[in-house]
Amino acid sequence: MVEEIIIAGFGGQGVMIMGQLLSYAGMHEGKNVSWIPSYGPEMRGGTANCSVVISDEQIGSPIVAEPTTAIVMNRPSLDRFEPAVRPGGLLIYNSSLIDRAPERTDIRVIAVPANELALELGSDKVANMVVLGAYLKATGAVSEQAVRDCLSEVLPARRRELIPLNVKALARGAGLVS
Amino acid sequence: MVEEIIIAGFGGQGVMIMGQLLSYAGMHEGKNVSWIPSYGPEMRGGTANCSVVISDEQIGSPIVAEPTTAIVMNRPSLDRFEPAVRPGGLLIYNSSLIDRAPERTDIRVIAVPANELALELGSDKVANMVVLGAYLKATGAVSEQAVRDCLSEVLPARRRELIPLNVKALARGAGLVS
Amino acid sequence: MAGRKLFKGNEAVAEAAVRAGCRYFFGYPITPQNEIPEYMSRRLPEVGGAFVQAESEVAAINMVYGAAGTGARVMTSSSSPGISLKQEGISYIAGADLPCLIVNMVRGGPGLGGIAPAQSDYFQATRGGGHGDYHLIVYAPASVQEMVDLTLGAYDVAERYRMPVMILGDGVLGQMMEPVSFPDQMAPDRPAPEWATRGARDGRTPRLINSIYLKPEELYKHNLDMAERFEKASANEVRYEEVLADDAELLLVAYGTTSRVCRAAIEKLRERGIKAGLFRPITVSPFPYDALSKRAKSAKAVLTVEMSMGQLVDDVKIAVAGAAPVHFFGTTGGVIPKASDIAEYAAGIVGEEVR
Amino acid sequence: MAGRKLFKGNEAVAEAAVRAGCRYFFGYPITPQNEIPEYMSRRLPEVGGAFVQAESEVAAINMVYGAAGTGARVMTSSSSPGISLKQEGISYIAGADLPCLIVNMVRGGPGLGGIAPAQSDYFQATRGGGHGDYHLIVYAPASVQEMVDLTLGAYDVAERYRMPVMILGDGVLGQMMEPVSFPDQMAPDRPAPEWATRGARDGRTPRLINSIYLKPEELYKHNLDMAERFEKASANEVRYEEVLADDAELLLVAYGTTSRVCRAAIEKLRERGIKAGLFRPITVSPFPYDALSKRAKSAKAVLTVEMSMGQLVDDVKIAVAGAAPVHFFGTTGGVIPKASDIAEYAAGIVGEEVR
Amino acid sequence: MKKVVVNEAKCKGCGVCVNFCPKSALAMADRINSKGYHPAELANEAACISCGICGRVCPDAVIEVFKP
Amino acid sequence: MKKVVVNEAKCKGCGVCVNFCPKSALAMADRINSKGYHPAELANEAACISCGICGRVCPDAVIEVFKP
Amino acid sequence: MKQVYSVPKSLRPVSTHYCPGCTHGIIHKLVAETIDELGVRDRAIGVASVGCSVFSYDYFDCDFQQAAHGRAPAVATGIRRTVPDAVVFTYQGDGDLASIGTAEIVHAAMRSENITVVFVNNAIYGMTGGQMAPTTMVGQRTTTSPEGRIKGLAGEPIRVSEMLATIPGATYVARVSTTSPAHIAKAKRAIKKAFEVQLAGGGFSLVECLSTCPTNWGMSPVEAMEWVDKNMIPYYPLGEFRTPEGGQTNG
Amino acid sequence: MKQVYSVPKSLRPVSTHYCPGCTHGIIHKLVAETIDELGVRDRAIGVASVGCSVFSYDYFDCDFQQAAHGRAPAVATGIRRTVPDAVVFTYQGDGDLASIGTAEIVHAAMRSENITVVFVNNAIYGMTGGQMAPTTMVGQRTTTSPEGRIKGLAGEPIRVSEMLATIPGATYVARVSTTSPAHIAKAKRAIKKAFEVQLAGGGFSLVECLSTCPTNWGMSPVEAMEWVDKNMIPYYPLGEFRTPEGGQTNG
Ligand SMILES: Cc1ncc(C[n+]2csc(CCOP(=O)(O)OP(=O)(O)O)c2C)c(N)n1
Ligand SMILES: Cc1ncc(C[n+]2csc(CCOP(=O)(O)OP(=O)(O)O)c2C)c(N)n1
Ligand code: SF4
Ligand code: SF4
Ligand code: SF4
Ligand code: SF4
Ligand code: SF4
Ligand code: SF4
Ligand SMILES: [Mg+2]
Ligand SMILES: [Mg+2]
Repeated sequence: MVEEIIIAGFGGQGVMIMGQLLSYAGMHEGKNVSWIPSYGPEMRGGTANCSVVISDEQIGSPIVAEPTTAIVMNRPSLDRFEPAVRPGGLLIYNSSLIDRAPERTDIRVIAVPANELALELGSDKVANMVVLGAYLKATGAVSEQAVRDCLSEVLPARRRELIPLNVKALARGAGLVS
Repeated sequence: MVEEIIIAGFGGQGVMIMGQLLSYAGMHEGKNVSWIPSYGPEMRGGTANCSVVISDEQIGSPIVAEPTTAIVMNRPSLDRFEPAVRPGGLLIYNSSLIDRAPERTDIRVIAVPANELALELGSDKVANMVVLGAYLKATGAVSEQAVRDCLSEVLPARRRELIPLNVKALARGAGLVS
Repeated sequence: MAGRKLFKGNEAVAEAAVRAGCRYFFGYPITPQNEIPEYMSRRLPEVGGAFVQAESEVAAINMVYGAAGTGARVMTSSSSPGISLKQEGISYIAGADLPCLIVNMVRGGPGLGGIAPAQSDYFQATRGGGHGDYHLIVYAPASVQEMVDLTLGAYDVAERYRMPVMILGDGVLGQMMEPVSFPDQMAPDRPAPEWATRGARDGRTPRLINSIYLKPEELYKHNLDMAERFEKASANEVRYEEVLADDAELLLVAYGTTSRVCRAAIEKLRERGIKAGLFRPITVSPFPYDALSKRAKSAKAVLTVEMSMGQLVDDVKIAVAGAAPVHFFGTTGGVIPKASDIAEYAAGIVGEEVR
Repeated sequence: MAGRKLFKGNEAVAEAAVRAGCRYFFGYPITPQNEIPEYMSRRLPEVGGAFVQAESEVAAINMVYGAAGTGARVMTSSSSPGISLKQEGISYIAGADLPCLIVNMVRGGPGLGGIAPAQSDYFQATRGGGHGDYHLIVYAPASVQEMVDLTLGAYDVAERYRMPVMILGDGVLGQMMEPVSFPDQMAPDRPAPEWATRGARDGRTPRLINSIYLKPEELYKHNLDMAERFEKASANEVRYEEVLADDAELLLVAYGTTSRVCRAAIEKLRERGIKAGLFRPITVSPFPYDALSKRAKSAKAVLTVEMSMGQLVDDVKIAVAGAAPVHFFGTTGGVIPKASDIAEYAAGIVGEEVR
Repeated sequence: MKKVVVNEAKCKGCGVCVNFCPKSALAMADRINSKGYHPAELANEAACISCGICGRVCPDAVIEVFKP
Repeated sequence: MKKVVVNEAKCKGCGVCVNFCPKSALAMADRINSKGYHPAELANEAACISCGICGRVCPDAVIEVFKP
Repeated sequence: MKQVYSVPKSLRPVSTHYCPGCTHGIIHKLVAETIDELGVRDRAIGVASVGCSVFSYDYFDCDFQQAAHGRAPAVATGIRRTVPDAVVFTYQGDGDLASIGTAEIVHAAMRSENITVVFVNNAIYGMTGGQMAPTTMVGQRTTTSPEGRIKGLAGEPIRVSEMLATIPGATYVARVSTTSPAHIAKAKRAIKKAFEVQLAGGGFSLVECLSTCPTNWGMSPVEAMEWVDKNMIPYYPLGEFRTPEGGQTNG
Repeated sequence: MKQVYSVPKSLRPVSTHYCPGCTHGIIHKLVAETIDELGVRDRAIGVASVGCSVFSYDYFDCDFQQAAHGRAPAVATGIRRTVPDAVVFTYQGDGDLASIGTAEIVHAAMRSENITVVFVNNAIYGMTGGQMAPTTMVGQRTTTSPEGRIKGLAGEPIRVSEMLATIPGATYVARVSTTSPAHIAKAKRAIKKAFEVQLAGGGFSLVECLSTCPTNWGMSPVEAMEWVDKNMIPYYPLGEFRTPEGGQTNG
């Protein structure tokens, strides 16, 4: 199995951490992984994305041009990455912030009202985890347990107390996907 | 005719000006000329030399490796350039300052007691002109008149009053050569 | 080797340098390699070394000169504009026969350019952006683990040939995370080399670190000596990798990040029935001319792929020497070529020349 | 053209620049080119221009950037270590599409090296010692008169292609005196170019001189545009000279000072009955690949001669592309090769390969 | 027209204007602009003395101030 | 031994020692050394007070001074 | 209604890329107001440096050149010498001016180049993500001084204005702050005076503006302003260090 | 007979390439005497710069590195950080230190690198044949200021010691002359004190030595010394500009 994922959104939406979590979890499951960030010029705000490859085999190219999955957290990212998804691939979008529906019909599309759901759980800071939960459930790229185990590795020390909330958010997202 | 000359000595002995005079004179006679200086690291003192080519044809290489004439004003220059002179060529040396006779037998050798002769004329500053006079007479590379005409072009303004003395020195040197 | 850890390329190269004995880092911030100085500012004090943020890249490389001259294992890192500023200093370090480690995480140029990954400093790295006849040993890793492995050996190589070693990465290699393993042990302490200037103690004759030779004959001799050492490095240190090259009719040549995209392109080409293979120089200086020359003889066409307007292609042409047509596919300015575009272009060549 | 005058190469290039319209000089002293700034410090005030001795080569090249950005005809000169320091700035000037004139009177390197003439900055000049995908137009004159002639046209070329022009000389060319003639007239005044930043007067939109393109696609586009302009220069501006090349079985390739020694060597070879000829690139960037490639086809062997450990030889190999064996004869560190040594070496090759 | 006109779309919600308003006439709005920031707004126009301070301190040149 | 020993071969004939000798005990010699310079010499040893100044001012470390 | 504060015309009506509350924006406005008030927009040539203000050319509505890191004073010199009636100013950060560009600023001052330098001292390298600058306070944590700047290793911060004030050619040198309405008003006066010195042909003028970097300092914009007042101003006293009249009002 | 003046041991018994009467030689002797007296020859590491003193490594009998033009303080920093008990000094001309190397000297002072800088100010570029230096006097003719340095174009000369004395890390800064026995004696004390500061771990020390260049000034050695006294000392006052004790004795 090779999963090639692009995760994109505003700076501050936690897209880099989503990718790192996936990578750590993949590595702990004995898979080959790679994670590549891409930033705009802004120090704060602006858009950012990361590419993650999770593979049972050695990874040829860590560069993701045609993702098997694109996770988009805001409108500009949807506009940019929807066309790139590989036919038959997956597109997950944050329907809380994105005001249009995807147009592709040759791919699977999952809408996650991430900010609303996260706020329901207590903080919209975990919107990214809700989306990640949905992704994990939809693809099984890595196990939710592996991701949970990696939370403490990835979150900065000052946010460790939020781990239970993150775990809840993952589950909430997973619950969305049948 | 192609004359390829190397003129070498201590900094301060006026070897650069000898070369420049030859070049100007050659140019004014309608010949092709080139002049290349070579300095040591010292600002004052140290050794220096220049290469001059005077030719009726277009000059191929201005670099002189095997001079037709070497003019050496001090001992280190004799040691360095005596072996380089082309067989059949000419070596002129300042016997006032050089304590050994040249060894080559396949070339023409002219000894010029330049400092003594120059002092006789009034200043050892024109030792170089005595040697140059000898060279002109020996080779006819350019005419003595042409060199005289160029003195004012080459001498720095503050030394223009020395032109008559220089002219005398040229003649004195010429007088040495039969 | 301990277990695998997920490391950013920049931090991995820094940690690898420390394990290889690097104790001194002199550098100046520039994207996309800031994690290297940042990591070193935390790490070196832990191992009894020193981190100095220099006032500029010019100062940094000259601090490297001074520290390398004392026999220390020392490092600097930067990205394209900063590496340009270091050219005089690199020329001095090479001219003074000093070993050291220089990392360039290349970004798009020229000028201020951009901060996205590029390979447009290939000429500068392999041809000497500085003045004079000198060479660096330049490694072009293609993964974080390879960056670690090459860095671990870099000082030994630099000291063996007494010339700087450069790791030529790019924004992707510096920023990406991949699992890596490091050796458990630090490189053992070694005595100061016999040319190091650390004070003329115990009555030994004073030593000199120098690159000036005012007598042309002496500079000539020194340069010949440098060239001889580089010749030796060419004989012993050249490294490359071949992928499906044995039967390749179309030989792709690429290094670093681009070589990984080429792997994907080759897969696509093979799926389409085109016998494509990859020749990947790992040392881009000394360049594996002989190996590529040999390999090119069995290919019908060669395709150089790089993130630049065409620089590696010169070395490929020199190696191939007319044995096969040399094609070029490049992207520049921070654009990473797509495997599908490479495959498409390659298929076009095959249409023309291989079939 | 007025009558011939005996001029030092350095002063001749300076005067030629003034005749070509140069009014601003920014530089820093370094041997063997000091006569250029010294001449300019006297000459430019006479013609209403300005001479600034900068605090360093780095500052000088950035002053050139600023002045060139206002559309002025501007110049700097230096020698090897100083040119290394200018690499970042040159990359910026190229990246900002600015015309200017840069003179490098090459001395022996690397490092502080020596002050004698050398050709060991060929790679730096032709491959871009700075970072990123850019090119300079580089002239390699072989006489003082040619230095004058090329300089007289340099600004027109630089402005046509909007890229810096470099005169690649050496210590011999800078220091030697030869008779030269200059045009009587100064280049006519020209209006400021339409991209120059001189203040957004009369309501025009503000302009920007810039080399940053943070979006990779935009930098890519800009670099393609630069490459296209260099392509055009390659089509229109390539210059070379051939001497006795028509029937040459042994083709010498050399530029600048070395090419003149090669003339003497060829004479010696012809005297010995060996059909030797010379191919002399005048533009070393763009390099006359096509012309040399064509010429090499009728030769049995090619011999590159240069005052370096082998740099021009790369371009010769690329051009010859296996059509004939490419040999190399080099001296470095300030040693000028002897015509007799070249002839001897060449005769050896002929023994092996031509006969 | 209000005494203080905030170009909401450009506001980065930094709060500097609110901090320096001598009359506490400004506040951050609950709504979010297209950039994702809560813009400043003139919450208490009556209190505003049109001193212009908010305009002068705003780093993003977002505020214009008028005097009736 | 003289009070002032000049290493003639190294002397560059600059005249600095002569200038600063408080007793005018030094002078430039007529002879020329192998470098082509007229070296300094202790022309008037009796006048010399062994003050050491000439040694200290000589840029070429050519002079050593002794006191009887 | 009468407009009592309006946005300066020499500033383009675009959004900047600066972080929320970053005082680079305030300084931009002051420079633009000065250009407006002196009526020199059509002969102003700005020189942008490398740092967070690299894109300042997009914000000012006048001719611009973008200079290599630290070299803005050299670029400005090139412009100055070729366009005699231009109004030339550089806009430089503290990494740019006080670190890599030290030689260029010192020598522009020495030559008394008739240019105006707007020097933004935020005690950090903003654009590259918060590394230590020469102006970083002792004890201040940055990404390359993780334990805080250590005096024994990295020295004490450099006071650029005081240093440049020793140079005869530095005609006008002042340090201002941007952290309160009163400071901003003074800053405006200093910047305007600096441009006026240039317009009068007086030579080199420089205004050092203490500025915030909320993002890399890890503070809210208002906290960051308070931090300047509390920590920076005591070490970096405000005032005029040299004036054309010879006066000095710092302390 | 008792020897009252002997040539310092840390100086090799070779002929230098300096021009007759050039005071570089005097300064070499003072540095060598200091090394002798402090007994640190075997842990001294000198850094030669680019200028007439480039070959100083041939004259001092201790370990040396030759640094790129202007970068001696950076090279010294590299040495300093790697050999803790070394005695590290640079020997730099005014072109080297005050022009191209401005950033390096300022920042070595800022970091208070524990090194000693011997700064030879002869108001000219000696080695390259007499071009204008930043320290060249207004009106002084050089090969690049053929009409004399013009204040309006090239500014007034830079006073390095005064400038560096504003930097907290510059522990000891003094200016001395080499143009009379009395000046030389004071110069010796300053150089020794500078080394002593380093030996005590006190940080950055620098001694600016006014020096002659008879060759490029076109004067006899003695005339050149008089020219320093008459023209340079009034502009470049002698004295201590910073001492570890905080004192200052210039004026
Ligand atoms: C030669 C070179 N070195 C380094 C950099 C990277 N760089 C970009 S901005 C910057 C620092 C900017 O800091 P500062 O000048 O203080 O401006 P701020 O962002 O804080 O406003 C650096 C080091 C570069 N672009 N070029
Ligand atoms: C990068 C570089 N630029 C320029 C030079 C040429 N250069 C050699 S010495 C020198 C000036 C030396 O002057 P100074 O430092 O005052 O020393 P002095 O000779 O007067 O003692 C210069 C510019 C060089 N070697 N390297
Ligand atoms: S104008 Fe003055 S009072 Fe009114 S909102 Fe702004 S700051 Fe407050
Ligand atoms: S100061 Fe400006 S940007 Fe900040 S909140 Fe107020 S209006 Fe918005
Ligand atoms: S020791 Fe004193 S008195 Fe004697 S010669 Fe020397 S300077 Fe003159
Ligand atoms: S000072 Fe020294 S070099 Fe000069 S004349 Fe006297 S002894 Fe000779
Ligand atoms: S990083 Fe700092 S200096 Fe840069 S824009 Fe953000 S707050 Fe301002
Ligand atoms: S050129 Fe000047 S500084 Fe250099 S050695 Fe000669 S006199 Fe001394
Ligand atoms: Mg800053
Ligand atoms: Mg000097």
